[in-house]
Amino acid sequence: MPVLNIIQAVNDALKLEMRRDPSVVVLGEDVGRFGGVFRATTGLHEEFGPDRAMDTPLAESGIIGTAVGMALYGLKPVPEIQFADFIFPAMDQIVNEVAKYRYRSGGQWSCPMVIRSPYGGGIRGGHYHSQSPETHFIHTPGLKVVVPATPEDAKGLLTSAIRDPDPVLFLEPKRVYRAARGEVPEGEYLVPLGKARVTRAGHQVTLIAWGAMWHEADQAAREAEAEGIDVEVLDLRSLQPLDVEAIEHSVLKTGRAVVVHEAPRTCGFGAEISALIQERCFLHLEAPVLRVTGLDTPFPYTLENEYLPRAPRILQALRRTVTF
Amino acid sequence: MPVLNIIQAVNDALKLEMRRDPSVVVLGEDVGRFGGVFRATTGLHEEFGPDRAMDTPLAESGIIGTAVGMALYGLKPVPEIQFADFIFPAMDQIVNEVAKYRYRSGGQWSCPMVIRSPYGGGIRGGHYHSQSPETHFIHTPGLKVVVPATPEDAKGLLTSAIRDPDPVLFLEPKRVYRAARGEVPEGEYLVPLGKARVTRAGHQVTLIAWGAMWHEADQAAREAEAEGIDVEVLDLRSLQPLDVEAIEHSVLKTGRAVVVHEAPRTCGFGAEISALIQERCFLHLEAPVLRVTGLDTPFPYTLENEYLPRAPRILQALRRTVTF
Amino acid sequence: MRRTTEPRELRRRENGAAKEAAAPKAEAERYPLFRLLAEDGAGAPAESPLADGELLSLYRWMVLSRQLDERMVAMQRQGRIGFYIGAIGEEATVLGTAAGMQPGDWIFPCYREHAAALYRGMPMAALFCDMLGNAADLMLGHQMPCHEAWRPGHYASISSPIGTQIPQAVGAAWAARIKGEEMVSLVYFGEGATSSNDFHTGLNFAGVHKVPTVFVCRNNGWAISVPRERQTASETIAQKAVAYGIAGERVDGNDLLAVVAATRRARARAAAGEGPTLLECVTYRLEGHSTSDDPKAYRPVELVEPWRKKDPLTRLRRHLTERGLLAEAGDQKLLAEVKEEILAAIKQAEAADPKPPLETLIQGVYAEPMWQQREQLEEVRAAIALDPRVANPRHQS
Amino acid sequence: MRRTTEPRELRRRENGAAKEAAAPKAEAERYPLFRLLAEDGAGAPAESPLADGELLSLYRWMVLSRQLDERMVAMQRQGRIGFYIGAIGEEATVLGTAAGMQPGDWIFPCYREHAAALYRGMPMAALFCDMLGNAADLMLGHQMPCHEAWRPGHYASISSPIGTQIPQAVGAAWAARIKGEEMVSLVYFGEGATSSNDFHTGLNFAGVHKVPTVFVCRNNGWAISVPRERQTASETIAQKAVAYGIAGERVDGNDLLAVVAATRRARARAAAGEGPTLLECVTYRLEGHSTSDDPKAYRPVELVEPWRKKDPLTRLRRHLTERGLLAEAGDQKLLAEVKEEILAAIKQAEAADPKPPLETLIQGVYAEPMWQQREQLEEVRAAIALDPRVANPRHQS
Ligand SMILES: Cc1ncc(C[n+]2csc(CCOP(=O)(O)OP(=O)(O)O)c2C)c(N)n1
Ligand SMILES: Cc1ncc(C[n+]2csc(CCOP(=O)(O)OP(=O)(O)O)c2C)c(N)n1
Ligand SMILES: [Mg+2]
Ligand SMILES: [Mg+2]
Repeated sequence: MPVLNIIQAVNDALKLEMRRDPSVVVLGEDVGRFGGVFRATTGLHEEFGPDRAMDTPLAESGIIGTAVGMALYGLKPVPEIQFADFIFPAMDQIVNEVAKYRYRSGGQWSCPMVIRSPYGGGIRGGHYHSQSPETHFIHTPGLKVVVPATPEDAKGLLTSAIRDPDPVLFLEPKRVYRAARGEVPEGEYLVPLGKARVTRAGHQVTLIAWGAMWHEADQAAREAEAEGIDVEVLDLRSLQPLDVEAIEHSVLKTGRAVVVHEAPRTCGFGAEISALIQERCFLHLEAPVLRVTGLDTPFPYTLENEYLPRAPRILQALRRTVTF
Repeated sequence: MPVLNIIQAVNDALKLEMRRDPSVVVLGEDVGRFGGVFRATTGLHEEFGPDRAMDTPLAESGIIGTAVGMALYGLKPVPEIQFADFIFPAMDQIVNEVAKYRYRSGGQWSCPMVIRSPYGGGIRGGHYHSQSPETHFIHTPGLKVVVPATPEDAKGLLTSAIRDPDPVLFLEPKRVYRAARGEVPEGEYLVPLGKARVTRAGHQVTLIAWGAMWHEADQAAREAEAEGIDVEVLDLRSLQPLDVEAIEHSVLKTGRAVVVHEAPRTCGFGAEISALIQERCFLHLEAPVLRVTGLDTPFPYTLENEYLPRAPRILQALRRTVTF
Repeated sequence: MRRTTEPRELRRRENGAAKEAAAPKAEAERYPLFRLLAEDGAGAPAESPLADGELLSLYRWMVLSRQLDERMVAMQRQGRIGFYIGAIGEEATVLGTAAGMQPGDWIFPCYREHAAALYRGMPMAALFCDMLGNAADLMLGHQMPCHEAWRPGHYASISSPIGTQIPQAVGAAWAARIKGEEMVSLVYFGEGATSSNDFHTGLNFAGVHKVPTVFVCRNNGWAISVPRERQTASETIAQKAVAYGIAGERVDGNDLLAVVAATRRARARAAAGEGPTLLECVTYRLEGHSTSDDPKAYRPVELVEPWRKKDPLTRLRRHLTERGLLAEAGDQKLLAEVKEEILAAIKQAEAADPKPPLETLIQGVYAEPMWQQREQLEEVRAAIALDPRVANPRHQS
Repeated sequence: MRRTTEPRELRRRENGAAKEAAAPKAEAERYPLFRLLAEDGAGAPAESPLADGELLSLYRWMVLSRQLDERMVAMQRQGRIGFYIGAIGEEATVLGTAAGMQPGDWIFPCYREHAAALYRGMPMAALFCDMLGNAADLMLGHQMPCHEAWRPGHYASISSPIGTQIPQAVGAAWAARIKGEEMVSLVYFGEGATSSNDFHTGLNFAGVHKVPTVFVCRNNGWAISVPRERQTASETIAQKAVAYGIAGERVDGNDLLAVVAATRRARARAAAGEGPTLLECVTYRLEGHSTSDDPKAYRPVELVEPWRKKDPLTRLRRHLTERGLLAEAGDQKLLAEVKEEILAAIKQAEAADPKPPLETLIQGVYAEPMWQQREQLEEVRAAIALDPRVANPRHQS
């Protein structure tokens, strides 16, 4: 199997799906002739032409707004938002239109699309090139939210997202865009949405993460093992639909949980997971569910390592949890 | 003391603050000559003229965008968003500009303003006139989020919000805009931000709500009392800053908690409260923190009563909690 | 602080809003008002784009639209429906544009174009079920009244947020071109919506990619309480086309003939690959914004009176009479028929169960409900079983 | 599906982007390019808005801007700063507009106008501290390089999202008018930003309320990889003013004299209560978008060459020389001085501690930190105490 990074895996999935299904189109700022500022859409313009790999004017609301119309008309648009920080001009189209179109028309219409966007910090981007806005979209019924951590999942999940009948926000962990490399199956490859991945089995504490922070969680778990702490690591992969069974299953076993995310803590997805765990595993919990997260501040520039919930902080939380 | 409804109390606070401080201005769609579609700004245009009670073109992004500039220049703008459902076109200005202006300039600048907006359901408004979007803004560091439940608090909290050095989203419970009537102190009246109100003392279970749902919580608590369940009711009033001490204090006493909100459950503010309670009161909890909330769907039109977490459903949750 | 620094010109412009023929300025000259039929409907039109039968049929649609609006407002007052927003005074704009398109073209409505939904084949009873949000509502009781969708007639779903449909209409027509299909989309919006983000991006995207869309601005003079003069300083709406390098045209929106002719022109340009057109239809909102609104609070009746004289229905009726297509008796008969049709449809709609089944709470959120929706539906069902007040509007003891 | 249905004209327009003098169309004629100095700087200008001293001083600012950009790019390549975005080729636009305003006027920058910050009195070392995000950074290390703010010079805070500053500039000038103060705001943005929501609302609000703002579009031909032709179908940017009923003007952005004169005109109109102006400065982005960008991947060098010949610095230098204000020796001396000034400031900036103190993590989020920020800061502090890797870029064992 070829070894790819996440950008290459995304590109591979797009190319294969565009070959397979003529209704799949990509659009966005710089995605056409140039192939995207991260080069995720490289080669699509050449292979599929300007009608299927479209440069748009600089307006996220227009990108998503026109994508809605395309989806209604039977295309499967895969719009790119250049950085997740720049998704907010399109918020109205996403929250009030994309998410509600099927519901409000009583199922007469739907507008499935995959909104791709690099998210997250750790690349010296400051607060306008580092945000993790997943909460906004998980809190918007009608949307699905998917975040791969590895090249293999990037390909498999993106393929599934493109074939999904619902609109999906596909957040790509740009911190490990190139750094995360791995074997990726050639040709058609699907990973179902809504299934978490147990990346390490353990009995003492459940460590829940996704995207770029899964790599930190994984490292923390390895360091914890060296200290004799036996950690089960879950990579959620899809935040909505959420594999709550996998979480329950693991926590019922371990009785302890730590959840990690980059976004600010307050009302981050960690809160929801914490709430769900205590609702569903209350009598089995031996320690409070801990959250290792970004701070309730914008994402800083210089002190971004202090801000990010990286392995050393996760390790400390694991220690605190098992000794509670 | 005069008896006012919430609209009148809001109007009273605006009028007094505009008299007191010439830098306070209101702006928005229909807020000037007409006095607002809910009439909350009635009389301001007459008394203060078109320079301080301004009709704007139909663009929420422009309303907030220009308000930023006004605030930078030393005015204290109080923009109105006609319905909270229509705040999303302004999302970029709010999340990326208003919330981050002080932080990003290292405190050289700030742009305090009070964004007023009626929110919530129960008025046969369907999903475009019923949303409760507080999560989006609580999750945005740099913003404060305030929600009064009573006319008295509407006046006192709005006055404090206008004098606050930080930007505040002031969500007004339109379901009880006119129905909630009560005595309101005349003249200058402030209620500090960040202090919850214990509206009923009790020992068995803590019931947490705000805004329109506080009225439902209050009724549920009264019905519960009739059944011999002793409920302590908290009206949070301000979601950010959050009076976590009041919550802790109550739950350490009761060992049980139920939280109520209209917004969809997943990633609603109830999740954050639930997470905070189990982080801070873990060893004192005798039952899982329950959430009685809107569904993870858009807000429906016909079945809105089934959707809203009203007193009968809250009562059932109280029963479940005390018998856990 | 100075008492009033609001620009004098703004106040002047506004006060002058009633006066019709302000001295035309440069842009207004570049975008003259296209009109075929005299303002009072008298005399022969400059040109007549419609055959007699089409003309009579469209007149009937306009009468139906007016009757529909009046009946619905009455029903709202009676508490039989929750809300209504209609097109009284704007019938020629709505039906003329709808009639100027081809049947395969897609329509993206704003919220006043219910007559266009019917014109596109939506059964009237289905429309009323939407007004009622009942068990037979195609929208499953999910939306407020007046937010209908009718897919078989290529009539897209209405949403309340202003302007959102504009780029969507562009996307659909763009998609059709990509697929090699000759479809032109038409999108409705008010002059207030020209201030929205989505107006800007919709027209700009369409301009760059020469997308075949007809942008119909129903310039009815008001956005709730805000008059056009406070909405934009541009003298006309049509001239906004200049910003996007596209065609703009200003048409008398109360002149059915002119509206049909201008729409056909715009459609032909679009289909020929010559790009989109911004069509400003100058008309007037004769009534309140909706049943929630009483315009007396902000709009002097003197402003409205001149426009009542320009009622598009009266104007067309006179033309039809002069053209020998309609006699008093025939008109009465047509009116009676239309009323009958509406009453029958209301009766049919009101026969359905007023509440959609509980499952509709979670239908259409996703293609398939997720565990959250399923669990929450069961929670509500169980709660109702325990206490029927859960489902009742009034639950207070 | 058809292979390529993209409008032929779009491709044609784009391919023709290199050709300079396309047949002027209607709008371009209405918005002719205002120019005072010949393209090669030769001969006497049509008019000369600047006294000799001002002219020389602005020339020095332009040289400084160029030197600054070149030095910063070099430092980024050396890994001494993380990112840079400059104005090479656009110096006449940036400094001409800045110089055309009054000292009390407020400037709302985009992200290429660092020279305007310095012109407004920001100490150069302070600018470099922002580039470094160090302990002496006025922005407390919160922002990426090139996102400076300088309140004493009425130079607002830069943010990355495109267009947001536009309505903000309008709000500030509107506030000044309300307060009865004569302040005109100036706002910078690229031609790409004209597609943004905020461009539309900013200009529309300003038009309706006749707000004294000068909108400066640096039309540098590119928005990262997207050429102007794909950004909007309007022939000029200036004509977009028509949509808002405001003044529009097109000026040669590489002609310092013309830019100063046009800015003064626009400012005077604004101050006289005649409303805002959209000033299109036609210039060119000679280099990559930023240090993160390599334009070779999307921009043929042939497109750039003609513009190199129109370098605003060379052009002005020739004018100064012909005017007898500058000799070769003087120019060399000036260059050396400027370089020295920059190096000294860099040295000063680099002397500060590279990391701001930990407390800056929570400073400026609110006027006073709330309990969440305070608790979380302590968490991080405690975590670092336990394991210093928490604060280190590389923590992998
Ligand atoms: C984004 C948004 N903001 C505000 C509103 C409230 N609102 C509903 S209709 C309306 C006025 C619309 O005026 P116009 O576009 O001229 O259409 P008309 O009603 O005159 O047909 C407003 C402000 C809304 N629906 N959506
Ligand atoms: C809302 C938003 N979308 C996308 C971006 C990414 N981006 C940064 S600069 C840029 C191009 C801007 O072009 P233009 O406005 O012409 O300014 P220039 O860089 O040419 O000065 C883009 C797309 C952004 N910063 N903000
Ligand atoms: Mg209107
Ligand atoms: Mg540019």
